[in-house]
Amino acid sequence: MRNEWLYIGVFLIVAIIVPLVPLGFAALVAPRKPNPTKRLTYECGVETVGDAWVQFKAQYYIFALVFLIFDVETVFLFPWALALNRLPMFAVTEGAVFLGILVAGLVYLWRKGLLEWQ
Amino acid sequence: MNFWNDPLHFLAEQLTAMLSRWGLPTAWITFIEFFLGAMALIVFAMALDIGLVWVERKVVARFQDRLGPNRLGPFGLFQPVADIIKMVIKEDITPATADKFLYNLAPVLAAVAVIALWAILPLASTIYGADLNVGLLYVIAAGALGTLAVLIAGWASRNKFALLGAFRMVASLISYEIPMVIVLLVPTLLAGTMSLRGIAEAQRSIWFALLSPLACLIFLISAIAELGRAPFDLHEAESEIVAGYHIEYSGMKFGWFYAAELLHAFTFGGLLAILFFGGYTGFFGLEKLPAFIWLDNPFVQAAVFLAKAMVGYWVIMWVKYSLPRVRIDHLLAFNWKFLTPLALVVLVSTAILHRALMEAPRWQYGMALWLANLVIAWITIEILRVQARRQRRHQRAASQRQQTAQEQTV
Amino acid sequence: MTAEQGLFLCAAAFTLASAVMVVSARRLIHAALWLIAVLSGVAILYALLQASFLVVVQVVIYIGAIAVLFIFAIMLTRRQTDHDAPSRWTRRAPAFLISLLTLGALSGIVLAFPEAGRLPPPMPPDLDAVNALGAALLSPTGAAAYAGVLFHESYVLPFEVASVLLLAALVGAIYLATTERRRRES
Amino acid sequence: MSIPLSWYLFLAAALFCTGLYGALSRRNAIAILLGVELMLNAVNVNLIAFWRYLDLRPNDPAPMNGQAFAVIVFAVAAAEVAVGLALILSVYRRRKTVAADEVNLLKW
Repeated sequence: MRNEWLYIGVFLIVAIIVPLVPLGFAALVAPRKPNPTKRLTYECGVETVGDAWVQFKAQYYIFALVFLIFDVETVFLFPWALALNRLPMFAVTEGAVFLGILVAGLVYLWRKGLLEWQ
Repeated sequence: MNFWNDPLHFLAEQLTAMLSRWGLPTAWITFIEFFLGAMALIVFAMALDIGLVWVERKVVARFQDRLGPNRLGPFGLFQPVADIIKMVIKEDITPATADKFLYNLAPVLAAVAVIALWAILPLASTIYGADLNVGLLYVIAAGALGTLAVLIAGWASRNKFALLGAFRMVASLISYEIPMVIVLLVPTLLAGTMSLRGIAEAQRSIWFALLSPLACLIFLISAIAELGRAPFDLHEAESEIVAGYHIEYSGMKFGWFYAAELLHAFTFGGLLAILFFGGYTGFFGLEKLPAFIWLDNPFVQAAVFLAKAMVGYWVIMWVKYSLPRVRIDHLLAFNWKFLTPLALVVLVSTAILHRALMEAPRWQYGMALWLANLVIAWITIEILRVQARRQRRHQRAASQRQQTAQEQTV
Repeated sequence: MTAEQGLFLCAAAFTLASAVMVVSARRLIHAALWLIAVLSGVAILYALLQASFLVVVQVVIYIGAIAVLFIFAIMLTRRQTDHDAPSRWTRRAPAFLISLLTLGALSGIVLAFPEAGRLPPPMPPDLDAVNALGAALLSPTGAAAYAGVLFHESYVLPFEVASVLLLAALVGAIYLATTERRRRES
Repeated sequence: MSIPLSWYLFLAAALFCTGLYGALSRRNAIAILLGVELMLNAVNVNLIAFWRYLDLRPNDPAPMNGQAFAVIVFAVAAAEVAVGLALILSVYRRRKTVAADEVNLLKW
């Protein structure tokens, strides 16, 4: 198991270096003539109004929240799915109860109309 | 052990023998071998990526009734080379207000998130980087890195379009990750392992796509959403937000986003092949016959795998170039109100049947799983039909009311 | 010094340096991104400890979900949180003192801990950790067998309670995060 | 196989104290939560280190106490972040501030 993670570590280092090679090459050969107009924020030729880091819809946050909770629960199910072969039928029920509680959350969101994009 | 049966280990052994003759310590030998192994895989993936540029351009041209690149070399085969040269010698414009370090980090991170998948992709039973026992979760983890790259790109560009595109992309990425994770539990259950190689090996007798066609379909849909390809490419809706989160990127930095997207699509074609279509296996036991033993050769297996991955990639392209873009409310509603509940039902039914029929004869087990999927699909379609009919009736009633109201005012 | 020790020291230095940046970065979004660096450093430590499942879960849940939620929250409260004004030294000095004292106390405990110098036992060769974890989380009576051995521990109740906790968190957080107008509409 | 347990414990202690400093010294409520995350991670490092060094015994092939604890900590951390950030957003919406010392709704 150790060697596999070591390999993945080496792999990730190489994977970081490989994209840097053409980028570095481009930095060497590509022309570089910046001027203030060129470096403006691109908004199709219209001049930028206000800060670009705008405040966005709170709804995105709600979806991130729901995602977090569901993500944790589904990741928990992986050990369950693996151990199922060795465990009694009762374990399936446990998993189903676990999933049922998850579904209760989904039903709550649905009933509250929070899955609706506004 | 010879080269034709186990090329990687054969080469590794030769190398070990050679290096230890030179008197290098074992730790160094391991490191050099890992480095070379990683390098070989990544170079292969990159070469494939360059080829994919040609495939993508040619296929989209045919879908749109055009010829596509046909000037440079036979069938325009050298077009990607010209593309790369163009990308490299283009001026790289960084907006003055951008957050420099993060701005430069994002394209690299996007590329790494995709290349990282190749570390665990088994090309053949003996050709693979690492046989990780948590392979499926590793796939999801790499996806998390991709999400991060999008978010960083959108934020660091300091552009309203970029930020909006990034948020749309992240919203669809994280939403569709839920049905994907749920559906990944199905091959885990059926194979009893999370290692990609183990899952491919478990399908020597029957493909999981036949045992659980619904899971396969849900995986395909959520994979397309994970890739951010049409019809789920809201983040780069040209008519609304120009080019999405990579609007401020030019030259090779944009090139990496583009290359990463193509390789990502192909890699997901490969994952689809491994998880549901047997991966590098695929002769249903024919390879056990003495006359066909050569079918189990790693090079044949790798060819089979790449062919299957290419078919998966082609399906993803087919969807992309045939369907119009969906609206964001439809995108999210489709995920949370349809795909996620369906995936949960498929998972629970698979878990129950799998556990109950584990000791039953294989054909009963297979039939039961397949029929359960069929029944679920039928019930789903019925529910959808009833729902659609009700919706139509509502709409008709509403429009009639409107009409009578108008007539009264007239 | 062996290669493994070198790896550990690199990972530890990276983690701690990033942690210092998390608590000192002025711009909150940078602090959140440094937190991601800390989280990946901790993932490397898990890999060194050979807890594969925890490595991927760390990346999937912490980096993929929790950190993204943080970034979203920071962007939602942007008007205020672009720059966290440095707090007065009357606040920072006691905080520094308290954490230093805590560090001293914890180090003292570690030094007094008789097993502190222990080296890791060899991993059981055929241990399928995720499978065993599943059995530990789900075996109802503590008698489910993994590799034919009785389990002493059973975490069924925490496992199910965790899902109730997450449901409660979901409902509570959604209630807090939505406005009253929105709630009344639905 | 050459790292003593104490290395991990010292690292976790340092990480914990860094988080503690962040949680105590920051004014911004979100930054305080970032500090709390550091502390939770330090706890998890400890749990996994104890699992690796003390839980695994030759005669008992699959003890998973440490990992099971860590997994539950993950769930708790997720719940804590979800509710914590939602609270901050709720306060922000009413008071237009996320500075912890300016929030005094519970004064009376």
